Amino acid sequence: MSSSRFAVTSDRLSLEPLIGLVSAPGDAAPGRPGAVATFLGLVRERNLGRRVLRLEYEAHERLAVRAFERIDAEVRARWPTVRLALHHRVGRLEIGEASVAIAAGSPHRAEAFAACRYTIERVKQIAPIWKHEYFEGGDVWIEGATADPDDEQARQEALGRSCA
Amino acid sequence: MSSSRFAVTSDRLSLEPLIGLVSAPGDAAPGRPGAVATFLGLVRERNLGRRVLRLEYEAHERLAVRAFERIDAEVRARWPTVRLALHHRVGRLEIGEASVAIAAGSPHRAEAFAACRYTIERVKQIAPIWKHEYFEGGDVWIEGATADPDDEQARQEALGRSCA
Amino acid sequence: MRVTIRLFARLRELARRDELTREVGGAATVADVWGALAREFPALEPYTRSVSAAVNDDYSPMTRALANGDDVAFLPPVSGGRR
Amino acid sequence: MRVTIRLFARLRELARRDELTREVGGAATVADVWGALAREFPALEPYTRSVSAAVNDDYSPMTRALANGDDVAFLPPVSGGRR
Repeated sequence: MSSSRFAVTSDRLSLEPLIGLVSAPGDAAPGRPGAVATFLGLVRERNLGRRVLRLEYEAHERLAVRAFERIDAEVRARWPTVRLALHHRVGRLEIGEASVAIAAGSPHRAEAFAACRYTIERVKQIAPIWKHEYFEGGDVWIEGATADPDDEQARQEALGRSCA
Repeated sequence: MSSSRFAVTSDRLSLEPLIGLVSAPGDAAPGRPGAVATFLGLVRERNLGRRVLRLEYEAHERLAVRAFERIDAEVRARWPTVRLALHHRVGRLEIGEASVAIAAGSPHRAEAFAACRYTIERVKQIAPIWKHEYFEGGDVWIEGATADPDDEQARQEALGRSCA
Repeated sequence: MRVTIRLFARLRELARRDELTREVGGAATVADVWGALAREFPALEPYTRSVSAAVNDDYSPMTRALANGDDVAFLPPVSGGRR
Repeated sequence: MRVTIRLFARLRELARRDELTREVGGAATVADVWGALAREFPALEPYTRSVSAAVNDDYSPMTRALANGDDVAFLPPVSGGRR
């Protein structure tokens, strides 16, 4: 488990260290948080009617960490009191395992929730990470939209979903 | 740490068991969740300009657990796929410790986030739990609004904040 | 008939007890019990407008008629932080 | 000049390699490198409209002019789940 706030790792993810990273005293954020919102994305056993056997995640790791740092900068610009941590797993994942873990700490809960939701939306939009689904009867790369961190419409969509 | 989904406890809170409780396979919810949103409320060292030394939480414990179960029923009525767990701590809490821990699991993230936010809003509104703040120079019971689970306006306010 | 009265948080501190038993009239409501309590402990009086009640571990309106042996809890406002 | 090309996920599978080095013209852009790559590996051609690029571990527009030794990564669409 990485001790960085932003990481891509083949280790199993755990929220506890992320919560520690966003609630440590004495860092740049104004005091300790009163609220921590977190998100875990888990491998589901069914997708689009298929029975999933496992997933394999592949990343452009250095670019992914930079994308996470970019998202962090977007979050701080919008919610200056929020401190964020985000780990994404790569490699082979079994059903029920976590692919992504996010923690957002803030003095008050409104900002923590909004920043956490915004972050997962942006990760889906711009993190260079791909999911290879192995299901009963075949396998497929899950591809959605072109990754473009400068797409302002996508960013506004993420902001809208964060209920900010 | 209680193994129930809804509990009032003087033990330190931890998210991991709650996450386990909302992502276990084979229960009533339709399959394993793909998303778990959580919330932790932490004791802040400052409140209203005062330096807080510690908090003491007191609860009507059986009524509190019933209030949690009522919130769970409200959540299931609105978001049938969500599975919820909620533990609240009582007794003496030091700065940085968690007073409340919530986990909401769901096939998709929108419902998990909304249910988690709704739950903390409702806890603040109707859980019979009181906070006694010991600060530098004195102490005070923190009292807000009258607890009334049938207050529909309050419920709509919680729903509005959950961005449902 | 007799009811058990339980007090929490600041109400408990103001009355200096967390539980008491009182004899009440046969048609007594929760509000009646509160009224008698506030006369016995005048420090509780300011909570008349904001107190909630639970009977036998369920929230209850103040108008509820009580039965012998009921457990009546009086609850001060909850913290209900608005943010 | 020479650039290193890195391919990910399905692009990597279609070209059957994750890294290659190619000689390109002095004024070559990212788009030029992709065009030459799609001619060399026709299976990549359908990605011309949806591919993203990164140069030296930063996202880059396709119009960017490359320098000798640049590391050019081509990225298929990300999963970007809408829910």
